[in-house]
Amino acid sequence: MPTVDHYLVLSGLLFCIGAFGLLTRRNAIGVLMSIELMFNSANINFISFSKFLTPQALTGQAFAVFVITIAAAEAAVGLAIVVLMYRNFDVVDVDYIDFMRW
Amino acid sequence: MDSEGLLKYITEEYKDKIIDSGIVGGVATIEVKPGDWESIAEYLKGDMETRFLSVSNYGAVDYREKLGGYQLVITLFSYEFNHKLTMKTLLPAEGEECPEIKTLSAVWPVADWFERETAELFGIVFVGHPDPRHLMLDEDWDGEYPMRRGWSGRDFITKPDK
Amino acid sequence: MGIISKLPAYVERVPGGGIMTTSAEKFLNWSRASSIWYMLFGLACCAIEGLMATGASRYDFDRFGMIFRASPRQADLMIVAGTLTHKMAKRVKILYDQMAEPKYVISMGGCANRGGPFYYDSYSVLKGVDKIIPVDVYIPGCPPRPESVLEACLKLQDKIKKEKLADWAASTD
Amino acid sequence: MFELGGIFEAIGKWLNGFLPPVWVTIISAVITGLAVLGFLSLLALFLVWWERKISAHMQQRYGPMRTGWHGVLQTIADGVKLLQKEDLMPKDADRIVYFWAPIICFGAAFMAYLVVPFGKGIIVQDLNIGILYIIAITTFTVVSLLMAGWASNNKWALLGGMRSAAQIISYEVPLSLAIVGAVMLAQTLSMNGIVSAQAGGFWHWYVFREPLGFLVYYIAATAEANRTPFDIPEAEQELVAGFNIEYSGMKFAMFFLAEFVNMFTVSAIAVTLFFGGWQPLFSFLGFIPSWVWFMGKSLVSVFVLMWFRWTYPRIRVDQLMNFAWKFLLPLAFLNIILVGFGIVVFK
Amino acid sequence: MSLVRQTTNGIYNLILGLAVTVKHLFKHAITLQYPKERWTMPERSRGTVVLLSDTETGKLNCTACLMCEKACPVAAITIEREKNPETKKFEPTSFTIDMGICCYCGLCEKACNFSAIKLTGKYEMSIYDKSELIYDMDFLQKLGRDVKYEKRKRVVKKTAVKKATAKPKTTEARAESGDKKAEGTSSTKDDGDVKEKPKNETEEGKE
Amino acid sequence: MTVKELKTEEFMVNMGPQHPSTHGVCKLVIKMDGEEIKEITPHVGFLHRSIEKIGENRTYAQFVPYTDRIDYVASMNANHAYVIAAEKLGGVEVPERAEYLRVIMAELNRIASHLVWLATFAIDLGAVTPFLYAFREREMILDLFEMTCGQRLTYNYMCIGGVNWDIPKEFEPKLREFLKIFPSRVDDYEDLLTNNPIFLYRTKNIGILSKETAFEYSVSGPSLRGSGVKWDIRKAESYSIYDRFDFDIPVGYNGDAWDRYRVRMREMRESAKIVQQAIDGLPGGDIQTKVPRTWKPPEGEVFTRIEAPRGEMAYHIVSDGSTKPYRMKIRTASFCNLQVLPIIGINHLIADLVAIFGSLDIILPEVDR
Amino acid sequence: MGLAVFYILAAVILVSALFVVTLRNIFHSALMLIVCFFGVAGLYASLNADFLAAVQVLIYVGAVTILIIFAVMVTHQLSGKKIRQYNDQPVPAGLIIISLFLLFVVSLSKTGFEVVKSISSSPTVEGIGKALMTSYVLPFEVVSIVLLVALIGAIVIARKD
Amino acid sequence: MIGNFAYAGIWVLVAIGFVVITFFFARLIRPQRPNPTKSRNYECGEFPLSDSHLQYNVKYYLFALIFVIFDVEVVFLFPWAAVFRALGLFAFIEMLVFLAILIFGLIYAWKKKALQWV
Ligand code: SF4
Ligand code: SF4
Ligand code: SF4
Repeated sequence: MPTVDHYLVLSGLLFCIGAFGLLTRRNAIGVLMSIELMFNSANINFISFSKFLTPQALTGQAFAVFVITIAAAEAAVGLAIVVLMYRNFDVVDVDYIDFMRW
Repeated sequence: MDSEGLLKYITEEYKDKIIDSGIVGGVATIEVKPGDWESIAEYLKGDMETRFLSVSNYGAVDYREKLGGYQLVITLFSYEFNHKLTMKTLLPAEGEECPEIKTLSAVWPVADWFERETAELFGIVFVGHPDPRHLMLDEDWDGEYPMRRGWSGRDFITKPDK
Repeated sequence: MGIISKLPAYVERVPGGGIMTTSAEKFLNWSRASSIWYMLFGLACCAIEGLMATGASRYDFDRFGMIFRASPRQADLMIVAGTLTHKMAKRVKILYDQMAEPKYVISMGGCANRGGPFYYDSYSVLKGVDKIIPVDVYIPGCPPRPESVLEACLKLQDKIKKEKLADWAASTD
Repeated sequence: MFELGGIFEAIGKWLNGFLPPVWVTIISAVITGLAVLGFLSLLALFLVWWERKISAHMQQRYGPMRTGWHGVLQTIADGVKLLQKEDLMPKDADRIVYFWAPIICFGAAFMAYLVVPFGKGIIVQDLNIGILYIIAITTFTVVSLLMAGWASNNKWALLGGMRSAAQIISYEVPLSLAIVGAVMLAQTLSMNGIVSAQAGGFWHWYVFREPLGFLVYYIAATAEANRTPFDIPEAEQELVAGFNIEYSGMKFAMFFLAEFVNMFTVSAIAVTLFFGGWQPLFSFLGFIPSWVWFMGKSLVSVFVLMWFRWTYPRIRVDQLMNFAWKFLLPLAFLNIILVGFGIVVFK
Repeated sequence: MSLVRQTTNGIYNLILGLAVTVKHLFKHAITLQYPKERWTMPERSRGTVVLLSDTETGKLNCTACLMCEKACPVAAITIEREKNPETKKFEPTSFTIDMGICCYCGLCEKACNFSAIKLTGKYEMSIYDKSELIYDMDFLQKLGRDVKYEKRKRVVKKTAVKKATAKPKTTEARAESGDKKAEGTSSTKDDGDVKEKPKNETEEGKE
Repeated sequence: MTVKELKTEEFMVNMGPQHPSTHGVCKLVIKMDGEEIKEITPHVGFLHRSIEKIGENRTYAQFVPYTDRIDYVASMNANHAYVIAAEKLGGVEVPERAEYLRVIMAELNRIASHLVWLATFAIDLGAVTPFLYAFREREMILDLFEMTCGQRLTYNYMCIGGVNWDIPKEFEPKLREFLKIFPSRVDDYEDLLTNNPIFLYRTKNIGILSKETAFEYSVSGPSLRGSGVKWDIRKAESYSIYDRFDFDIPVGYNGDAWDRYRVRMREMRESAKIVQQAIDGLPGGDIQTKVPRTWKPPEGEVFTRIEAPRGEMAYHIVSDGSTKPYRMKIRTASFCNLQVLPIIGINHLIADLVAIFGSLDIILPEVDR
Repeated sequence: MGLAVFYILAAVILVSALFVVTLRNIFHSALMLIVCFFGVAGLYASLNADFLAAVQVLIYVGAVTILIIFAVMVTHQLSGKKIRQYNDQPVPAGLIIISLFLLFVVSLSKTGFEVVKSISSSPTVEGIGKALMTSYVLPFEVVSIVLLVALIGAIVIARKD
Repeated sequence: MIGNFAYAGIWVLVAIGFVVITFFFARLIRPQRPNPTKSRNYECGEFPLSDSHLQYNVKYYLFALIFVIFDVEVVFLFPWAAVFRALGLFAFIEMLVFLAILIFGLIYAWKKKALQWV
């Protein structure tokens, strides 16, 4: 049976991959996808804690639902911004936008 | 107005431009000079007495043997007054020559395709035509004009005279 | 790949293998023959008779398991129904080439066969569809009756049923 | 006597006798999987034939006649023929995506049957999130259609893929909301639980408790299954063939199969949620095996879908969206509120 | 209020549509089950062109007058003729019709004054090989053998043309005559008893 | 912050020559923005069979079969247009009975043609069943034609000076039976389509053709009448014997696809009415005036037109006094009607384009000839 | 058995996640993201969180990735100019990430968790429902506000007027 | 629990296996005759006018956006529906508030013409 550590290491790895994508991607959509990966790694933590530490209370699971909600809202707004960016600057390149300082 | 009345009206109105007029096959017919082709068309369309808003037919006849040129024939028509008028003009041409004439597609948009068709089939150049591509023929048609009399070309077989 | 085209040669060496291959062949041929999907593609007058009227209730292609597919990728049969002009011939060739094997062609009506009434004095009609693509069955007529089209389909089925595994499954790559 | 539920249990028991539990799980999963696959293939064969027959008779034709008795073997012939069809892939296509799209499409359609209660005790896994599981797993269909449309590198396919994705997601919201209504009544998400909650005569069926919910569900389900009047994605007259335009042979067959499987899925869910699943019409009719009831009801529902298809014109894509968001969605909300009131008041 | 009316109207019309289709579901199919059933072809049916022979002598009626050749709009007919030294009359030595370009217009039949050429109700003429589209004299004669007709009087006035009647046999003309093109018609034949169907007395009649 | 319009890539796509809804071999190159159509360029000529050239090399009688192929959906009307022109050219009188038969056939063919249109239009909108119902009725008309002239599609029925065949004796009872059941069949179609909300949504306010545009592009036939112009050559320039019959000219109001649909549906009923009157008043007598085998009309030219199911069909024949026409120009309705498509089709969705194309009732041989 | 399942799922998740951040074609990245999410859903299922597994698929696969794919199609001209997918610092970024991970592992090894032996698996849907309706009422209502704000914000941003 | 979902996992493999095996079987018996035209894209009998991996119109995007929000909402509705009867009126009112806020969102979207296909 995997222990809580297994899950934590997995979630750590996933988080790091997401962070790596966040740092290296220039495409704003790519950045958003990396962020979604990081959200997921957080959720894995919540759920493994919920299973291993508080199996009765389901706190972790309830939290994970909220996190998913926030992630979805974030994706919606984030992608709307990407579309807006594309519309105004004709690119989806985060570096470029940073340069523009709007 | 019936055909005669119409013909009378038009011949009086545009006396100086009309070479010939008459009733052919029940339709009032006038013949004009190629130079007046477009201007008289415009008049006829705008004239409140005639109101030729529509084109019923528009084509060419290869009269090179008989009259030494191509005859353009346009039949105008008015929904309002229910009368029609045929207008003709003779474009002199010899042999393989391509005569030129002003386009009517600005006057009647529907003339667009009629002219494209006539242009590719008879080799009449419509000056100022907005879209002088081939209409009926293949895009890579070799540039000859198949509706001219006596034309022959790629696998064209004339019906044996039996 | 079409490995199956080479299979009979091996299987037939085994006792009883001959029967096996022939019955497999029969089954496969039967399936192809009774599920001919034709391409929704008409050219001229013949299309009204050959595709629309024959597909309608009175004659009903569906009885033969024939339904239309608009995409050549999913069609087995191209019914060249109507006059083929030089301009269109190029496109027909493209469509034929884009059909997936195994594919069949029925040439319907005089125009597709030999140019029909437009054989003489026409500067734009291709005189026979077989000049650009191979044809399996010709139907004379102008236009042929829907029954003639059905008959041609039966003939095509006969032809398919006689096919050899090696012939249709062989690949050229 | 003809109840099949016991058979599966018996097999499970027998396997348990000599194998470690892990292997029992794997083997029984594979067996049930194959059994359902077989059932679905037969079902699809039947449904395709049936649709052709029904449409033919509605149009005063016969439909397939020359392969077997009244053409019963027609779909087999079609299938075998598709097997022999050359498999094409445009050279500009996205190879991997192009390959996986039909697999995912069929897989998503198939996976839903994990929780469909075919009869009393005939259910592969009665997950306690049953209905949610179906909603979740069928979203893969959208993904597969988008993949197919995108990978083909064909404009018609892309249009079809985008359209169907937009359509399915739009109708998913009212669909889920309509299902929520049934869940509120049954107080459980498990499919078996929902069926059991409707026991005891047809007046207990939820279609009579929340007819509005049923209406919303059925309309949305028609759209989810891509049936006319909502068959926009493959609209033959507009998009030639829609997302599957470049597919041929077996890959096309998978889309085709998935379409019919999906049609049965939505019918099965409709029956489960609103028509008492495998419950008989009256309790004294219980001697008829439960799976007969289930299949009978589902097939009636499938027939209605077919009936729609051969009667109505196709709706336009923007009207389709408007209909989902401006008509069905408010209705679905209204349904939830009404059901809630009903429960609170009548308890 | 109009919204309600619109909706009810819409639903009513949707149901109306469903009613129409389901009504037809229980109507009899009007399909002709082709290889098993065939229509009785109308007498004037303009199908394959045949050459008619004299019922007694079995010789072609054609006098090689070339009227049909002249009348044919597509020049599908080619006739070569020779003067028979005995009778001092022309006889066709070769008579070919190119069925690939024939447009089944019937002008040849109209032009012929000797009831020698006729368009019949035969339609099952599909072939595998294009060269067989050119029908020669023998074949045309063979096709015309079972065609019943009435010898046309020299018509002076062209009114109320009395048509030669023909009752085409429904079975495969080609398969029967067992000629060069007979192969490959098995499926049309082996369907057993072939029924002849009168053209619908409007489908209603059958319900 | 100013927000710019989202730039989307407009793309061009070929619709046709092989496309289910172009009814033959028409190619529309459309520029689309998403699903919205920004520009339509029709490409025609895929069926250009050079019939005009052929016309110069055939005798007048030999050309009749070719007229069948100009509008194969309504061959009788196409025959009619040609023989009227030729008769006018040569001053040939037509017997009374032949005129009646011509009208019966032409009107029946108008019904058949509208049925084909209905079938394809319905299928364009995704309704398959009306297609089969419409073809069922069309078959009944074809049966009538077949028993009269032996062909189902290319009739070659009319000839210069009359008609080629008299009607057989079974014709009349069959025709009466058809006329009896036909209105109820039209009711069926109307039940399936006319007020069906989905159908209304798909056709109302779609592809509005204004009167002015219709005039400029010389649109004719039901497409013109759908825009509210009460114009029908059968009434306005009464040819043949149409002045003896009592019928209405249905017109629409908005000129949208639905109006064009309604006009055609009602026209079918009107045509049935004409046929009824014609068969009731069918006189006896000759069916053909004798025209010599080598018929030579006098030198001259003639321009006549008739109301074909799709609109004005006109012949301009120039004769040089020989057995063959010197020049034959054929004006067809679809040739002009198709030209309005780029005007009324833009800014619609691609699904609407299909509906508009269907409602204009274009058939390609008429465009290309 | 449990461990095997875990490792398989972990492999799926990590490999697909790696693909997500490295693939050149953004559409393929989005598809790999789906695989990754599906793997995570499997992980949830193996952690007795069946409701969450379904939600994961429903929201992430069914909604978020579809949205991402749509955004890709809206904004991305895959045919035209190739947008550069990466900036110039993959190496420093990699180093940062590796050190971050090491830090994480070290801190993890220092921490001890009180693992409670999980008893039976109770149905989670009801549990979550109760929790939402009782202890988390406020966050629950706040979520609706968040969603509303997100909706309004997204519409305002994405619409052109 | 894990057993329940193990079925799902194994079924995924079964489904993929089934399809792949069918594909493989088809590969054995089908012919393969490529030609250059065949591997071009189909576009109604012409060669494609342009590449079709093109940037697409925004209209679908807005629907997806709204869909995400409502899908999340559905997720909250399910657990509520499952326990609703037990919790009674209070839960119902809570949910009414929740729904009301979101319906407001819908109305907003409607009024903002985000649901309009322009
Ligand atoms: S063969 Fe006759 S009917 Fe067929 S397309 Fe040619 S002309 Fe038309
Ligand atoms: S039917 Fe017409 S085309 Fe055929 S041979 Fe006779 S005259 Fe010529
Ligand atoms: S068939 Fe008739 S018209 Fe023709 S050559 Fe013989 S006799 Fe003369």
